[in-house]
Order: sequence, then C-alpha cells, then structure tokens
Amino acid sequence: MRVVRPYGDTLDDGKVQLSFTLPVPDGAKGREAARKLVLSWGFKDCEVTHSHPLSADFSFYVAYGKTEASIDYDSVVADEAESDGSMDMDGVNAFIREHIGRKVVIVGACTGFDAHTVGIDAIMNMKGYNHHYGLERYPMVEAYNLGAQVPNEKLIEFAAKVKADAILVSQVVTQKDVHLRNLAELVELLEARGERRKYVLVAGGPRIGNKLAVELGYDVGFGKGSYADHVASFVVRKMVERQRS
Amino acid sequence: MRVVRPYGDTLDDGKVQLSFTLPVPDGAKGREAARKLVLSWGFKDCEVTHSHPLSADFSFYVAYGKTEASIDYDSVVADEAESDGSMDMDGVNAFIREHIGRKVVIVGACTGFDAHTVGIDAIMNMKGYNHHYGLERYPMVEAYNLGAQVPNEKLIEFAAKVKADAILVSQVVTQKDVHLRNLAELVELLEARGERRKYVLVAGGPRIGNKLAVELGYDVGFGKGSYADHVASFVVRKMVERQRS
Amino acid sequence: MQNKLHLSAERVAYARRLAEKIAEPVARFIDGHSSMTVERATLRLAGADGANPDGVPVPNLVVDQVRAADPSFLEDGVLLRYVNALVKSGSTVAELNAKIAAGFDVSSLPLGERAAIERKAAELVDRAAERIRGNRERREAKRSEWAGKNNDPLLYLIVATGNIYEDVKQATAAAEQGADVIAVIRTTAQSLLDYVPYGATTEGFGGTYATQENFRIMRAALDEVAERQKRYILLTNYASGLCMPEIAAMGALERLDMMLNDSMYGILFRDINMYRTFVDQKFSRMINAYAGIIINTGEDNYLTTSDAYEKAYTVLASQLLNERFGFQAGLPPKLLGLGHAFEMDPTIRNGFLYELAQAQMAREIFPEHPLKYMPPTKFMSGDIFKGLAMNTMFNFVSKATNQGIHLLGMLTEAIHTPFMMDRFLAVDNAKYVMNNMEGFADDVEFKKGGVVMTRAREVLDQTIAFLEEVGGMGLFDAIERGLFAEVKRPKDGGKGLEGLIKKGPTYWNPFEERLERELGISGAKGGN
Amino acid sequence: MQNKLHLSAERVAYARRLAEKIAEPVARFIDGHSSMTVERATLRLAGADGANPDGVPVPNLVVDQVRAADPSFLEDGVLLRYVNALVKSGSTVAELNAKIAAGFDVSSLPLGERAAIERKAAELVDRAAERIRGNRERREAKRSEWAGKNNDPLLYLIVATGNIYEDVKQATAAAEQGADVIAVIRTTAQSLLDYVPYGATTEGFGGTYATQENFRIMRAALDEVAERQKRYILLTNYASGLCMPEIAAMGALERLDMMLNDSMYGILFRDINMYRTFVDQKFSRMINAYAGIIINTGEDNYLTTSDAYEKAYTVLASQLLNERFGFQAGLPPKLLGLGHAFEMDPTIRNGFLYELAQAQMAREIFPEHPLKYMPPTKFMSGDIFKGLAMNTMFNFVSKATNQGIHLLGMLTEAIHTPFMMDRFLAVDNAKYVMNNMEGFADDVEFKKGGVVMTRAREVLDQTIAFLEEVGGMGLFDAIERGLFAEVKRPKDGGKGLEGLIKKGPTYWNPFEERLERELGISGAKGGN
Ligand code: B12
Ligand code: B12
Ligand SMILES: Cc1ncc(COP(=O)(O)O)c(C=O)c1O
Ligand SMILES: Cc1ncc(COP(=O)(O)O)c(C=O)c1O
Repeated sequence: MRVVRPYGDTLDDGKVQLSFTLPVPDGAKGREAARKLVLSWGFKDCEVTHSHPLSADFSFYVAYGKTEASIDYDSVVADEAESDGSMDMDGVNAFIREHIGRKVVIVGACTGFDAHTVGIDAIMNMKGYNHHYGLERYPMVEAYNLGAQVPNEKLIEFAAKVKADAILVSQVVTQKDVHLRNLAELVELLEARGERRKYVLVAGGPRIGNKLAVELGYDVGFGKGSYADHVASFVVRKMVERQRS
Repeated sequence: MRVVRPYGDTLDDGKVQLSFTLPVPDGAKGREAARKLVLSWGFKDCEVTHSHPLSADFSFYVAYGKTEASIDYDSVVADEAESDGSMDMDGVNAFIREHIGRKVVIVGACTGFDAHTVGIDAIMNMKGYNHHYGLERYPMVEAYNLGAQVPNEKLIEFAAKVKADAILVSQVVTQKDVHLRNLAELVELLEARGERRKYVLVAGGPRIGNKLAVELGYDVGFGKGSYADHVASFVVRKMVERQRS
Repeated sequence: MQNKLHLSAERVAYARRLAEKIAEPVARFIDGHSSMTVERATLRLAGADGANPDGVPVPNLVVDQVRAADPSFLEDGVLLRYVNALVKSGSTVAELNAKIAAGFDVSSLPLGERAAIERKAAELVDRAAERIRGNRERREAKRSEWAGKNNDPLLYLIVATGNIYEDVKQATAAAEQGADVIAVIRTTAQSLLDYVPYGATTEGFGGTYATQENFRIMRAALDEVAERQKRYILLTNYASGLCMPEIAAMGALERLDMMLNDSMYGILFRDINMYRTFVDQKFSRMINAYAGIIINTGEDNYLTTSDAYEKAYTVLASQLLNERFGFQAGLPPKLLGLGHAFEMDPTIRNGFLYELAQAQMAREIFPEHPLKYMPPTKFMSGDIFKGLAMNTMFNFVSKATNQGIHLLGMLTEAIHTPFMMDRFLAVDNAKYVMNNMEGFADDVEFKKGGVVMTRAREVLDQTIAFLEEVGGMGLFDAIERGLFAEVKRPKDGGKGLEGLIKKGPTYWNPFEERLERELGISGAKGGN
Repeated sequence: MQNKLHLSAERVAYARRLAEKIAEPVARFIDGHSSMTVERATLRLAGADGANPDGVPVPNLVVDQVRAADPSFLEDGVLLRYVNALVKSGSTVAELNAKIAAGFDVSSLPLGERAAIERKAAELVDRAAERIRGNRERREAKRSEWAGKNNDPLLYLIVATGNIYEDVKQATAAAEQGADVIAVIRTTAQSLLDYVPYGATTEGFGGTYATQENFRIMRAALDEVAERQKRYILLTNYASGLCMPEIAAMGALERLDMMLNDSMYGILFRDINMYRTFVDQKFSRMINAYAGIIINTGEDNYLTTSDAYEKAYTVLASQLLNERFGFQAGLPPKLLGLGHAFEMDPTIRNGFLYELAQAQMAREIFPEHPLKYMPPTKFMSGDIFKGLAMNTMFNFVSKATNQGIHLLGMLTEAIHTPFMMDRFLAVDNAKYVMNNMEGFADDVEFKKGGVVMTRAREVLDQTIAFLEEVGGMGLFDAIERGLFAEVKRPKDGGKGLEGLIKKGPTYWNPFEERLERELGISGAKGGN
C-alpha cells in the first residue's frame, strides 16, 4: 500500500488547481459559493484566487484547494492499450509469417457522420504518423481504409466481402455521446448477424479509452498517441490467441 | 433553495478543470491514479487530458471532471468586508465630524519580517491606489504609517503613544502560515496588556479574508481589491457602534 | 497597407492572372448549369418556405414535384412552375406554401400566360430585393452608428451547443465578453443533407442545424445585446455543403453578416461532386454579394490535413482561386474574407516567423480583403497551458499583420467544444495581447533577405509553380489527380452530381438576372 | 550586438561619464573603510568557520572578541589577531575554529612577530586563492565541455521551500525540466541578520537560509544532475543585506556561479545604512570578480514599488551606477548581470513595445553584459491564465532582445511560492516561445521615429537628466532626499551603521591586497 496525494511543493500537501464556471453573478457571494463547492469535494482548504463575470448571470473562478484524500497507488491498475510490449513493423510481419502464415486483412473507417480522418489515416496510411509507418506499408497486412462518414452497415458488408480479420473504427466527435451510439450500433449489428467473433474489433480516437471500448464490446480501444505498430501487434496477437482457444 | 452546480456549456453539466502533480512517474498507471483521485473527490466522470513527467518521480496532470455535487446558493453567506455600502472619502469625513467630532487616529504597519509595503501604502499613503486616495489624505484622519518589518511590540507602543483609535496590520507573506503567527501574537500582546478593546483592529493582505481575521480576534479583515474608503468606513462605523454599546 | 515584404508586384499580378486563367473554363461550365439547390434557393428568395409533416421543406417539395412531372421541366428553371401556381391559384405566397406542404403539386397546373407569370415574378424579385437591401442598410446604419466600437480585428467566437436556445445564452454571454462575431457552428454532417431543415432545433452534434428559424432567433438575440453594448454583433453561419445557395438566401433574408463559403471546400473536404459545387458556389456568392455578406473561405482546412509549413502555398493558391471565383460572382474585395490559419507545428524553430510571413503576405497580396485568420487547432492538445501560449502567439501574429476577422483559439480545442469560460479566456487573452502590442505592425520592419522576407518570397514562388501546374491541366483534372489537399476526387464522383441541372435554352431565373444586373457581372444566360 | 535603436553613442558615453562622476566620491569613502562583515568575510576566506553552541558563527565571535578587547583593534583589520592566534597556538585553522567555538578568545593572546604572522597569512591567502581558482577552473572546464547545451538566454528558476533538502528535490526536478540556473531564495529577513547562520537548515519562510553548508549541499546536488544532463547548472544565491561580503566569500569557496548583488538595494529596499552598504558591496564584488561569479543587480525592485512606465529611467540610471561600482571592484562586463524587469501595467496600450524598447536599450548600452531580465510580478494576479499570457509576452521580449539571464515567470506569482508544476509550465512556455521566434531578433528592425525608437531615446534622455541631478548634489545626498525609488534614507540612519569601521593607518588585509592585485584595481590602502 503506497499512499499518494497531490503534491504542490511538499510531500502530501495535497495542492490542486481548479477552475470552473457557476451560473451565478460574480461577487463575494459567488466566491463564497465557489469556495464551499470546492470544500464539498473533500478539500480541506480552498482559496478562490480569482473571479470574473462572464455575463450578468455567470461567473468564472480560479481556485487552489488542499486535499487530504489519497489513493493507494499499488492498487491502481493501468488499463490502456499500451505501447509496452508492442512489436515494431518488422516484428509484426515476422509474427504473422510465423503464426498465421498468410496476409492479415484489416479494414478501417471513420463511422457515422464523423469526418475526422486524420486519426485513422495516421494508423492506416502508407506514410503513417510520427515516424511510425501505417498499416498499408506492412508487407503482411492487406489494409483497406474506407475513409470518413462510413455507415456501420457499409463497413460490415465491406469487411465481409474482403474477409477481414480485423475492423478498425475511428470516432473523434464525442459531443452528446454520439460516438457511444455509433460504436455500440456496430457491435449490435455484428452480433445480430452472428459475426462478432469473426473479427478483432478495434475502436480508436482521442477520447476513446481501452476500458470504454471493452465495455462497449470491442476487443480493445486506442486513444491519443497510438500508432500502427501498437494496433497491429494487438490484432495479430489476438488472432493467434483466438485460434488457440 | 437554489441548487447551483459548475457549468461548462449546459446547465448542471458540472464541468470542472483541474491540474495537479503526483509524486509518481508519468505513464498509464499515473494517469489512472490521477483519474481515480479525481473520482474520489466526488466527481462522476473524469478525463485526464494531459500528463507530463516533471522528473523521474513526479508527474503533472490536467483533467476535466464532471460533478453532480451542488450547493444551495440561497444558504451561502458572503463574508467579505465588502465595498457595498462603504462611504467615500467625503462621506467618511462628514461621518467623523458628525458622530465622533474629532480626528480619528489610525496607525498602520507591515509587521514581523514582512517587507511588502505596497499594500499598506495603498491604503495609507497620500496618493492612494487605483484612484482611491489613501488615509493620509483624509482631513479628519490622522494617519501614521510605520512601514515594513515592524515588531508587534513596537506597533503597540506607538499606538498607545499616539492614542490610536485603530491599528491596521498588513501581512503578505503567508508561507508556512507565518502570517497567522504574526497576527495572533499582536492580539495576544494586546490582550495581555488589557488593551484589545481600545482599538479597532484591522488586518489586511492579499490572502487575508474577513473570516480568517475575525477568527484570529480582529474586528475585520481586508483582502485583494480593498481601498482606503472601505477601511475608513469600517473603522469609523465600528467606533460609533462601540461608543453606543 | 504598408508594404513590408517587398514582394514583386509583377509576380503577384502573374499569380492572379494564373488564377484567372484557371477559373475561366470553370466559369463557362457554371454559366451553363443550375442545380437542385440553386433552384430551391431561387424559390426561397421568391418566398417558398415551410415543410410538410415529414419535415420535407417546401422548396424541396416543389423541385421534386417538377422534376417528377418531367425532368426536363427543371431546364426551364423551377420558378416558372411555382409562380405559375401563384398566378393560377391567386393565393398569396404563404397560402401557396401551406398548400404545398399539405400535398398540393405545383406541376399539376398547366402553364398560364407568360406575361402574367413574369409580372408576378418581377413583383417577388422586387420584394426580395427590397428585404435584402433593407437588411443591408440596417447593418450599414448600425455599423456606422457604432463605428469604432468593434475590435480590430473583429473577434470571432463560435457557439456549438446543438440547441439554438442554449446557443443564444452562450452567444449573448460571448458578446458581453467582447466578441464581435458569433458563428453558430452547424451540426455534424449538415453539409451532406440535400435540404435545409425547417424550424427551431434543439438537437445537434457538435453544432446546431442551420435553419431559417434558428437564424432569426439568433439574429434577434444578437441585435438585442448589440443595442445594450452599442456594438454591432455580426452573425455567421455556413453557406457550404449541398445547400450552399439556399443557406445564402436564408442568410440574406435574415441579415446574417458573414458566411463560411468556399469554392472548393465541399469537393475536397466533404466529397461533394465538383461540378455541383462550382455551380452552387457561384449562385450562393451572388446572393452573398448582393446582401453585403462577407464570405469566409476555408483555406485553413488544407492545413488540418496537410503540413502547414510544407503546404503553405496551397493556402495562397486557394486564396487566389477563391478571390477569382468571388469576383466572377460579383463579390468585391471587402466582402472576401479569405482564410488562412496558424497551424504550424509548434516545435518548428522560427515557426512564429513563418506564420508572420504567411499572414503578412496574405495582407499585402489582398490589401482590401477582411482576411479571416484561424487559430491553432491541429497541434492543440490536452495541455491547456501550452494551448493558451500558442493562442497568445497566434493573437500576436494576427494583430501584427492587421488581419480582419480573428477566430479566437480555445485552450480546450483538443478536448471539447468551447465551455463558456473557455470563450472568456480567449477574448481576454486576445484583448490583452492586441492592446499590448497594438502599434507593432506600424513599428516593425523586416530585414532584407531575412527569414520572414525569404519565406514569403518562397511561398509565392511555390504558389506560382503550383498554379502553373494546375493551369496546365485545368482545374477539374487537377482536382481529379489529387493536386489539392492530397485528395483525389473523380469528376463524376462525390455527392450531389444527380442534382446538377443543365440549363435549357429557355432557362428562366429572374432572381439570377436581377443579381447579375445589380452586381454588374457577366451573364449566365442560356446553355452552352 | 546589432544596433537597432540608433541611440546616440555620445549621449550614452555621456551618461556613463555621469555615473563615473557620481561614483567617484563614493569610491574615496569606501577606500577608507571596512566593516564588521568585511572583516568577517576576510576571516572566512582565511578559513574561520563553525559556530558556538548558541549558533554564533566563529567569524562573528572573533570580530566581537577583538572589538570587545579594544574597539580600535579593528582598525588594524581583524585578521591580524586571528592569524596571530594561529601562529601562537600552532594549531590548524580547524583546531583554532573549534577552540573559538568552545569559548577561546583570540584577543587574549599578545601579538607575536609580524613576519611570522605575515607568512602564515600569505599561506592562508594562497590556499583560499587556490581553492577559488580551482572552483573557477572547474566551472569553466565544465561549461566548455558542455558548451552549447545551455539555453540562451539561461533559464533561471527559483526554489523556495525553506528546507534545503526539499529545495534539492525541487531544484533537481527543475534542472531536469530544463532550467540552467537554480536560485535558492533566502528566507524572509535574512538580509537583516548581521551574521550568517551555520549548518544545514530546514526552517525558513518564503525561502531557505543562505549558509555555507546549504550552499555545499545544493552545489553537490546540481553537479550530479548536471553530469546526468550534460549541461552545467548554475547555482545562485544572495550576496546582499548585512552580510554581503561574507556570502560572497562563501559562494566563492563553494562554487556558486551567480549572486544577487546590488550596490544600493540594501539601502533603498532594506533600510541598511548607506555607508555600510557601499563599503560592503565593494568587497563582496571583489570576491565575486575573483571567483568569476556573475552578479545580478536588483533594478527590478524599483519597478515593484514605482510605476514601470514612468520610472523606467531609474532602471537605466541604476544599471549605469551598478556598472560603475562593479568596474571599481574589478568586475568585467561579462560578470555584470545588470537587472531589469517586465513590470509594466498590462493594460497599457503598446506596453509590449515599451518593454521591447527598454530591453533592447539595455542590450545595446550594455552589449557584453549578461543582462538579467525579471518577469512580471506586480501585475500578476490570481488569474493564472492571464498570468500565463503575460509570461508568454515576457519570454518573447527576452529572446527578441537577446537577454542573458532569464528569470522564469510563474503563473501563480500572486498566489504562492512556486509549485513544482508551476516551474515546469514556466520552462515549457519559455522553450516553446523562444524556439518559435528564435530568429526574431535578427530579422526585425524598428521604424525610424517609431514607438520603440522614440521610447528608448526618451528614457535615455530622462536618465541623463536624472543622473545630472544626482551628480549635482552627490549620491549620498540624493539618496537622503529620496531621489531613488521614492524612499528617503538619512545618511546616518538605517541598519548596520555601527558595524562600519574606519581603516587605521596600519590596516592590514592581505586578502584585499591580493584581490586588488589580481583584479588590477586601485588600492584601498590606508585611511583617508
Ligand atoms: C482537424 C480537425 C477537423 C478537420 C478534420 C479533417 C479531417 N479530414 O480529418 C475538419 C476541419 C474537417 C473538422 C471538422 C469538424 N470538427 Co474537428 N477537429 C479537428 C482537430 C483540430 C484535429 C483532429 C486531428 O486531426 N488530430 C490529429 C490526429 C492524428 O489525432 P487523433 O484523431 O486523436 O488520432 C490519434 C488517436 O486518437 C488514435 N486514433 C484515432 N482514430 C483511431 C482509430 C483507430 C482504429 C485506432 C487504433 C486509433 C485511432 O490514433 C491517432 C494517432 O495517434 C480537432 C481538435 C484537436 N486538436 O484535437 C477538432 C475536433 C476533433 N473537431 C471537433 C468538431 C466538433 C468538429 C465539427 C463537428 C465542427 C462543426 N460542427 O463543424 C466538424 C465536423 C466534422 C465531422 N462531421 O466530423 C471537436 C470535437 C469535440 C468533441 N469531442 O465532440 C474538436 C475536438 C474541436 C473542438 N474542440 O471543438 N475538424
Ligand atoms: C512587490 C513584491 C515584492 C517586493 C516588495 C516591495 C515593497 N516595498 O512592498 C520585494 C521585491 C521586496 C519582495 C520581496 C519578497 N517577496 Co514579494 N512580492 C511582491 C509582489 C510581486 C507584489 C506585491 C504587491 O506589491 N502587490 C500590490 C499591492 C497593492 O497588493 P496587496 O499587497 O495585495 O495589497 C492590497 C490588499 O491585499 C490590501 N491590503 C494589503 N495590506 C493591507 C493592510 C490593511 C490594513 C488593509 C486594510 C488592506 C491591506 O489592500 C491592498 C490594496 O488593495 C508579490 C506577487 C504578487 N503579484 O502579488 C510577491 C509576493 C507577495 N512575495 C513573495 C515572497 C515570498 C517574497 C520574499 C519573501 C521572497 C524572498 N524570499 O526573497 C521577499 C521577502 C520580503 C519580505 N521580507 O517580506 C510571495 C509571497 C508568497 C506567500 N504567499 O507567502 C509573493 C506572493 C510572490 C510569490 N509567488 O512567491 N516582494
Ligand atoms: C468553407 C467551410 N464550410 C464548412 C465548414 C464546416 O464543416 P461542415 O462541412 O461540417 O459544415 C468549414 C469548416 O471549417 C469550412 O471551412
Ligand atoms: C539585490 C537583491 N538582493 C536581495 C534580494 C532579496 O531580498 P532580501 O532582501 O529578502 O534578501 C533581492 C530581491 O529582489 C535583490 O534584488
């Protein structure tokens, strides 16, 4: 058990910076409300260092709080589809040759009305991203990037047509949880067709965490800072794992 | 009862920005620890949007949380020595002439080892601050500004010598709560001499709140954005209130 | 405008001539065509409004009816049948709209006397022209009444709640905080709808539907806050996507002040058919021109998908093309809010100088244009503190180069659509920076042969080379081959091609004629 | 160094002559005097160290003993008695120190043979000189081994926990984040102590005691991180207050690299007696000069109490005086980190240009000096976002004008002493900005007669008028009349006057002589 608290300039001083808006006018009462709110979040001390009106009915606060809350660091389980232990491009290709013995087919798309292709392109396009080549460059991968605004039905049909091993879905817009609906729908459609287990199902996007993806019925989720090698490593290992089980 | 919650872009969405440091290395585990900590403060959702190593053993986090906690705004009591209802310079002088009938003597100093005179000067010096003249300019006030680094004993002696009505104390340095000690000591010394009730006792400084000052035994505390007219208004009203009681 | 970069005037003129040459064949194509949305826009100007119980808008019903009756009818222009129905039925425009919404088919009526139709149409044209002129005059009157009260550059803030009533709250607060321009961001994918939804809306993703009612609601709210602030608040929306001209028409009728409107954005970034887009953009721009609406072009988009340092020339090339297509549609320079953006990788050494060069170059090449300058977005991250610093540098460059329309960067750009406090911090930062270095543009000169001058000259050279290449093959082919934004768009691919209409020899559109006459631009008469 | 402001070289030379003229009579006064702390510093150089059980340091014990024995003894220089005791007792320096700490009184011993004393002293002088030279060589070797690895300007960060061991953690993290210079802020009011505490300390307010042991601990920690980073990390403390020369001596012995050290700060901002201060500062500077320690002067302080726009000339005037007093003490320009600060009210229109003018002016007038540039502090508020923007602008000006030592601004300046994350954000911001506009200084010129040039000329003119006025009445009187920093300091007022010592005709200080000889400066021989 290792107790960890926020750190300002002394161990366990518990210092945290906060800022937020309240739907009340700026002034002494607003500042006091802000302070009390922060205290209600389990902070022991709070100083509202700044307040400013945003309009007649809204006001902005900057505050510093001191908390005694802590967390047992040893009990924290990181759950990100991590770079740790992922193979590089050559590793992945060797792995495929050795354990699968044929080209792995991967289909990707940015689904629903999402038009943010830069993320999925970063994973799939030849040129890749940040000095990590994309899947199209992998000799042992056959990659199809369907681009943006692809309906889930169309994606499934295409995957079936090319006998895909894995489906990659990108969701960037998250407002009003539109991504949750899009992601869940794909799983439902696959399940309705009895095809869910046919694919390694991968979700990705800057606000997508592994946990979230798994909850939604995906095999894995990749957030900010993921590269093709992470994705490919996961996919091929998962395929082999499934073969074995 | 009026329920108030933080506001991002929709009423009651409860959005709050936070940043803090943890004494753990940067990485997936640190991010998860940061997220859990935020959740432990009564946040329902938390996204760690950024993390960065500060050294091998420390890491920095930016997070956005969503809270359902709220506060009953109607029950909030603002407790700042407010500008509301304070008189201006002419008002104060007229008030003194009418209700006190002699010059009011005010002694001010920056006590302990605190050398931050700009604040007390803002209140006392002729030229004042932000278009509010200082007490030295008030015809019905006799103001003595003892400057910086004044020991509490010396301040009390001087106040006794000039028969002061009010003592103003400035404390700017708050590290390790040095201001609390300085402020408390003055009250103790005055009480030991049986002279506490002789003076209107005023504390001031950017981190001094009215509540804090009152807790420490002062009549009032003035924080950021206070001016001579607020202070003078309070002092003369308090004097009259005491005469009457 | 100061000339600080000492760009060769001949080279700039040559680049403009290249753009002119490139746009010329496109103009010829455009003049021979109309589209479903051009027709619907015409109907909207005539007064067609409302929707049927399924939400299909009256202008769509009319066009669909006419096409269903006989596809070749559309070659005459749809207005003929709509006005014919008005004349024949003797009802008012409102009455007719209601009937159509209830199921009445205008094409069911035989064509009546041409002269009567033309008289009625002339009346409708006059009425629309008057309303739009009235809007324009009101805007001009207010802007001169409150002259000097707006910030320079204009501070532009977006609202994007998805709900028009929430948008109003956010917009009002933003205006109170100091915004000059409010843009209501559209919901995801509205640009792919081949109709404009009807009525007030409260459900959008990442933005709010552009509807005429929503325009009206926001306009009224902004006028109110403007009266309180004694500062004209400009309203912006998107005349973009499959309904460019219709939205332009709605904006003209509801006194919008700016419109996102680009001659090629739909093609490249929304995969809309290129022929359709070129036709649509022209009519939309004619309406904007007549309404005195500033268009904001979308060059910033090139830099979100391509590298801003490497592909800086695509921005200038697009600005020159947008300018030329704008001129063709009667837009004067002062309504041409050509776009660009501060999108270089923040780790580039001297990135600030390159941004300065690019912005100053735009300023000097387009001296009368109210350039629209976009903030960093692509390299914004979850680190709001770094983001704030980048926005500070961006605000600096904007003021240092006298940009006209300044989109405020949000420190939370990579995280969520703006919170109310994010907007405030953006305004506050811009006001601080711009006041603090206000005289910089006048005070500072660039060293001959230095980084800034050299960079500007290089980008101009690259632009010229690029335009020469495009000119060599023609714009349609260039797009097909992926010369722009690194995407290839087949000529007959993309959305909306089926909505293109070849004008017949008797194509009739008195609104178009009126606009051409008033704007003094060359005729779109007849087919080719 | 580029000349961009086109300041008149004659006017600048004239201003320097005025400063020289003002400093001249002060130098004469200084040369006739020593002080308690000058004597103690001499003892420290000779090796006096340790403290008695009450915490009174050995150097203080020795001086107090000698004065108590006969006040006039001090006129001979205290070293005589200390070395006499060494010679007489035959003990090592360490042994003698221990005895003194235990109660032994050096003045109890009669004076022995002069030649033996002088021989012993020469040995001590050699030993100290060697150690200091060794430190200097080590620094130079490392800086050239790792040349090009430091940032330009040097990024300077403070630590201020009050506890030297916590300071070490903070400093190490700061160095890892990219700081080049670590300053350990002193505890509140140490400048008013007439002794230097002994040993490692863990209790300070707003800073940590400057003690020789603390210096050693921090030096070792920074050397370690420097080896890891392959970047020399400079260590800074304060040779300021009532013990200026002693702290300089400690710094020289422990290889500090920079010292806050101002010729008048103590007088004006700490109410230390003016005669005492002038005497102390000279000896402290001679030590710094010999040790190759850069001094950082305190002009920024003028701007925290006075308005930075109105009183900008007081900064330049003080820089010129600090320079002159520095030259008198043998400091070459490259060790003169003259100070100034970005302290203008952020609401001033064109404040950025005025700051640019001031910083560029300092750069051009002091071309070889490693100017120390201080961040905004006074106008920082609880609004950390505005604060970050101000720091961004400050970072810009610093790089744009090639400052040498860049104190990083903290977004929480108005709230608390820096958190670890505050420092990181500061470094990150500076690195981003400075890399992004790195070539700006070379690329940009100022318009003739523009805001920047005009402002610089005006400030120079005001400075000259001010120095003329000061010269007219003499520096002592000028200070007494409140010409500097708007505070009046009576000549015989303030702290520490009682510690001033008039040198007797037989005053003997072989350390001083050695420094004078090696630094090639004019003699302090004899009384006046
Ligand atoms: C570029 C951009 C655009 C471009 C997109 C161009 C294009 N062809 O992609 C344009 C201008 C068209 C655009 C438009 C809009 N955008 Co946009 N856009 C951005 C911006 C600036 C950068 C996104 C980006 O390219 N990042 C770089 C890539 C490499 O990162 P990434 O996407 O995170 O991808 C990485 C990982 O997430 C992961 N990943 C991503 N996908 C996948 C998939 C798989 C399978 C895997 C394994 C991994 C993976 O790997 C990638 C590499 O590491 C962001 C703001 C920001 N700075 O993030 C806003 C942003 C994403 N946009 C936003 C919005 C709202 C819109 C609009 C809806 C606005 C509007 N109403 O008009 C429109 C509509 C677009 C639509 N229909 O979807 C919001 C989304 C808010 C939210 N969370 O809901 C953002 C955050 C801006 C904001 N603050 O408002 N946008
Ligand atoms: C200027 C300044 C200095 C100057 C002071 C010059 C002078 N003669 O005053 C100098 C350079 C000497 C200085 C030194 C130090 N400073 Co200082 N300084 C500041 C600074 C930049 C501004 C303070 C100021 O003048 N504010 C303007 C005035 C008008 O505001 P104000 O004091 O809040 O006063 C207003 C109200 O509070 C109120 N008020 C104040 N007093 C009173 C009294 C009464 C009776 C009433 C009614 C009202 C009232 O009314 C005023 C007008 O509205 C602040 C940072 C900041 N931006 O706040 C740091 C700051 C206060 N300093 C700080 C520190 C640590 C120091 C040092 C201890 C550092 C060191 N170790 O060397 C030293 C030591 C000084 C000492 N012994 O006290 C810290 C304090 C941290 C903390 N909370 O403990 C700060 C916050 C900086 C930081 N982030 O580290 N400092
Ligand atoms: C010209 C133009 N139109 C439209 C948009 C908005 O995107 P959408 O296509 O989702 O309406 C942009 C966005 O930058 C644009 O530049
Ligand atoms: C020259 C100099 N000495 C010392 C200090 C520090 O203050 P103190 O007097 O508390 O040591 C400063 C602060 O800015 C300074 O500039």
